[in-house]
Amino acid sequence: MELDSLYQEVILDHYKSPKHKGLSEQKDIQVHHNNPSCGDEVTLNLLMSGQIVKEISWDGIGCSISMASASVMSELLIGKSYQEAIKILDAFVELMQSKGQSVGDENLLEDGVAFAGVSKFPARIKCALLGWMAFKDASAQVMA
Amino acid sequence: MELDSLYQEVILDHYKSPKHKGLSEQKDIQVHHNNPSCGDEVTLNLLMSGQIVKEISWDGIGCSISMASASVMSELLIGKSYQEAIKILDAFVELMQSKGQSVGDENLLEDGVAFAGVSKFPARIKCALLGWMAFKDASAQVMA
Amino acid sequence: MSVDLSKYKKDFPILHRKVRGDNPLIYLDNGATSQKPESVIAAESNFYRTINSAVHRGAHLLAEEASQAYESARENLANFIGAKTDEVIFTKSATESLNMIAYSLGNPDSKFNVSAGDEIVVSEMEHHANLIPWQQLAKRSGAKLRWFSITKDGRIDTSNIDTLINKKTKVVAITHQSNVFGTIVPLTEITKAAHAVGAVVVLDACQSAPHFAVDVKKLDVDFLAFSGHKALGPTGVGILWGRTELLEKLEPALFGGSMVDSVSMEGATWAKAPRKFEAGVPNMAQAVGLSAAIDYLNMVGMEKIAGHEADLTKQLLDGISKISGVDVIGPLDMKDRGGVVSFTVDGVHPHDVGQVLDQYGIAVRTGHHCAWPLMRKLNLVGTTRASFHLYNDSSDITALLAAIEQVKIYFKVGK
Amino acid sequence: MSVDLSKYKKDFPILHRKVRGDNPLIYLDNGATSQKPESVIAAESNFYRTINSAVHRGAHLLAEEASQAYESARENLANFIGAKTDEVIFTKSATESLNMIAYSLGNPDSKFNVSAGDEIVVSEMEHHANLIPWQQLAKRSGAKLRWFSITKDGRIDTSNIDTLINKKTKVVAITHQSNVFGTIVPLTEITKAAHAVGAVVVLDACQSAPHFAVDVKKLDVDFLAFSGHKALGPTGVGILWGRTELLEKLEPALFGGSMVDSVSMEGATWAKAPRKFEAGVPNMAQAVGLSAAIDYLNMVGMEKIAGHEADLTKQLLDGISKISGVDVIGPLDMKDRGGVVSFTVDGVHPHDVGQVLDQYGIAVRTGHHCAWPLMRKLNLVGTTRASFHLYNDSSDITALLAAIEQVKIYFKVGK
Ligand SMILES: Cc1ncc(COP(=O)(O)O)c(C=O)c1O
Ligand SMILES: Cc1ncc(COP(=O)(O)O)c(C=O)c1O
Repeated sequence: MELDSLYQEVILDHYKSPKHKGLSEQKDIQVHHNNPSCGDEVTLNLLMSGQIVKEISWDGIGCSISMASASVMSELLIGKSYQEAIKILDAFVELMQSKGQSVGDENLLEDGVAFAGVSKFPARIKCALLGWMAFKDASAQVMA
Repeated sequence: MELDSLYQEVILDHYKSPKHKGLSEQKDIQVHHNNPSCGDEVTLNLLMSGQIVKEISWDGIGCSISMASASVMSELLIGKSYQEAIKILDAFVELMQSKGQSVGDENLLEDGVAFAGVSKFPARIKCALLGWMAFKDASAQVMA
Repeated sequence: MSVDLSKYKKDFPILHRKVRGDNPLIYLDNGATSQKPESVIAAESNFYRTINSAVHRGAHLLAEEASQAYESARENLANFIGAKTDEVIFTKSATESLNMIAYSLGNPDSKFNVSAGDEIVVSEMEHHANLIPWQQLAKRSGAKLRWFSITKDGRIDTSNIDTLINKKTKVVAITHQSNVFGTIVPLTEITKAAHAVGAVVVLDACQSAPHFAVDVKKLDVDFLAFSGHKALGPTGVGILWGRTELLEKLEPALFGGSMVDSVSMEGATWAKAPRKFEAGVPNMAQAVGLSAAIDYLNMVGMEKIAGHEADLTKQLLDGISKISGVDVIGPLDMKDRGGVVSFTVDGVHPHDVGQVLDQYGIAVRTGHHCAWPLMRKLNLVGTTRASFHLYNDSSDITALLAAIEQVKIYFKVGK
Repeated sequence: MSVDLSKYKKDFPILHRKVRGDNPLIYLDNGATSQKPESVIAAESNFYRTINSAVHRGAHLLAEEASQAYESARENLANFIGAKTDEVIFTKSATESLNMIAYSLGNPDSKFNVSAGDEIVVSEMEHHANLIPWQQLAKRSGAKLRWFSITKDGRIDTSNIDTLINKKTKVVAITHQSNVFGTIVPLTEITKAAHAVGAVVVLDACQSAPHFAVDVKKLDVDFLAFSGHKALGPTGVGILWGRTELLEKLEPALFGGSMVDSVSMEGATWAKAPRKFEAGVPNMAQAVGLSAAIDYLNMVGMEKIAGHEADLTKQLLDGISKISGVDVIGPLDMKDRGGVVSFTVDGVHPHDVGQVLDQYGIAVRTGHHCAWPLMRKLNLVGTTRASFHLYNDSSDITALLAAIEQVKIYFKVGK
């Protein structure tokens, strides 16, 4: 069923047990992003240590896709350099825009490739990007 | 040609040589009516003597139908009692709404029956009624 | 007492579509927009094919015919809501209708103008379209916005109506039927209170006029708005109705051609209603299409449509009550309730519920339904909403209930 | 250098109609509204037949497809005028576009807001739609309305531009091409003067965008408006274009669903453009129809259309110059001039001229053309106006000229 390509087991797992959810005290910056058409919200705390993403913590309400994606994003980007993080982020965005034509680079995206199927559902792409865009915004502000 | 039923000779005559055109000094009231969709305008002076329409004079700019109709109206109504004038006016309005189905009561409307053809041209009915509506407004105000 | 409208379904071409594989389309998103019968599509096309031209402007046959068609549409709409012809204004949507009336009521040159010290009353369950224009009017004018609270089962709490609607109240703007709960508001109580203090009542009839008979005189409201696209009509056309006496006293909100009495470089005066409120070349083909939609609704019969939707609503409410972990948001009984059912599935986000239903060919709406303050109040992230029109049938409800069970299985609810 | 577009006429169903007896329709009222090719009519119908649903709202396949079609239409329109996609806002008409921008520029919360002491500049030859909204903004805000005069041959008199556009000027709102004279304004001079003092330029492109290539970047304007129905598109849809940087700084004018970032009972914040400016369920089928119209225009080629209309205009100007008692109102030469020709017949009111032409199947516009102040200035009660589009041809002009001769005979002009 087409649905299974959207709701990969990995996604449902992250949804049920999200990583780095719950806002940590330590942060350089806090950003709040939402998706007004469906009401999903993410608040993200980012702590950088020089060029390194030291800590990401987040909280939010939203669908399985948006919550799982925020979970995968934080797991993936913590510990990476700013440059690496943005490279991964760009790869994820590209995957989302692939209209089902790409499977994603597993070396780069790890669990993130589970979201490949989302790209076939235009209405859900925004969900998958919510947490990522929050990170992009937060890190750009800290690095500015 | 259908056009000839609209532009009766009588109408073109009144258009070329309108009656009671030019505002007289004597008046109980002056009203100004216009037709914003085509820009036609009529100013009408009315003088009543008790129940009798003593004098109608008017000025205006507009198409052959609106000018000829004001001319015919003034000629018809001067000298009539208010009641008779309204009866004639009602008959004229009815003729205009007849969609080409009525020829009009010549005893009552005299030259006014020449406008019977106008009722087949919805866009022109307002033209034919412009002067009449000015009279209706003016006389109602004087008689009130 | 069940109503059979099955013979009409064939008139709606889109309902023959297959989606997501080989599933027949089950369209239950009528609260957002309705589908169009062939006669409506043809009315719009035929306008373009035969008489298209600018109404009220040309001295030629097409303009005569287009004007005639457009003005007949107005008359038809007026009859549909029990109004006078010249009280019906064609807008682009209910949203525009509501914004227009808010601008007009706030214009200092309107005889009836809202200003500092005045109060505007809405409810907590308004659609954004009947909330934000009033927030903005309050902001512009210095008036105060106040609102009816909502009870737990999704009804308007009128317990404080005597203080809420008071001598300062100038406008009460209220929905006729909630687009989230399907509840119909106690309008008589509200109009009485409003008129007693000299306030006008603006009714958002988006969810009522397309589904049951609405008569502006019987309802005793002062302004009314609805969208054509929810009433089987084309997109891009809505209705604003107002009482003659009030329309006369209001300044227009949109300015341009065909709405003037005279114009100079310094200023302009206005034509009479409805012209005054219809600046520019209007949405003629859409008005004519909406008129065809009204013909269609009249042909089926508004009573029958309402009865049919009640049957479907009851079937769905009964069905959901038998599924554990699935809750109806809004009243469970059928009293003062239209064909809109919101529900939640334990632990599954509405967006995910909708996605699974979509996989079975079932189109519903998920989210906050443009009633965000209401969702906050209810502490919900959103709901899944099924809403009906005349072409839905009992088998659609059966399919929906079965698919809800699949949602539970898919997301392992209760496991 | 004559351009032959005759093969396209067959695409316009209405042009096969006979009127007033057995006369083929000769449609020369394109300044009021244009006719629609079959592809546009079909695009609108097909939207309803296959993908109709509320864009940006549903979690189902139809909503996905409708959103995709609607956003592709936006992209197509953006390319048509050389704009960025998110700068294009769908409105109901140019009239709405111009009113919206006037409201937005006058909102005190807009970063760029017009207020007392400021000046707004228009011209004496504006259509009411680009005059009255600015009169009203001046009235609301306390700003002063000023205007360019018109020369005798129907051109803008820019001799006093240095004092007219000055440090107080906040907005210059000007037509691109006069709907009465067909004259094209000296835009570069005006935009330079406006930008030098920090004013924004609002261009009314109603009579230009449908007839020749318009590129917002090359024109260097800040806002632009036109109507779909004059560009072979459906009724009920218009375009408002604005520069990204300016749209960001402006408050919206219409409030409701789908244009918010967040909403509480107390207030709301806005989404980004274009969403911010598109409250409510949009005129989706019309936007898609307009996109098909743009495809059609592109297929024929805007250069060819402009060339063809120039040929027809020249033929008509030459023809009229040979008829005594008939005068062109506006320039007699072809410099900076589009396919609109106004004329008068000595001693015959335009309404009567139009009526006779109609009898021969020729549809023209008569009257003040929603440019009443201009008519007063010219001391005219109105004009008769012939205006072209790609489907007109040389034989239409020949027929018009012959019918003008008949007008003279019928009303005994010069006898
Ligand atoms: C120059 C000009 N501006 C504005 C308008 C208004 O366009 P619409 O009536 O389609 O809103 C028109 C046409 O009527 C026009 O010719
Ligand atoms: C109750 C209610 N009011 C207003 C609206 C706004 O209607 P539209 O978006 O057609 O303008 C809607 C529908 O979206 C609605 O359901």
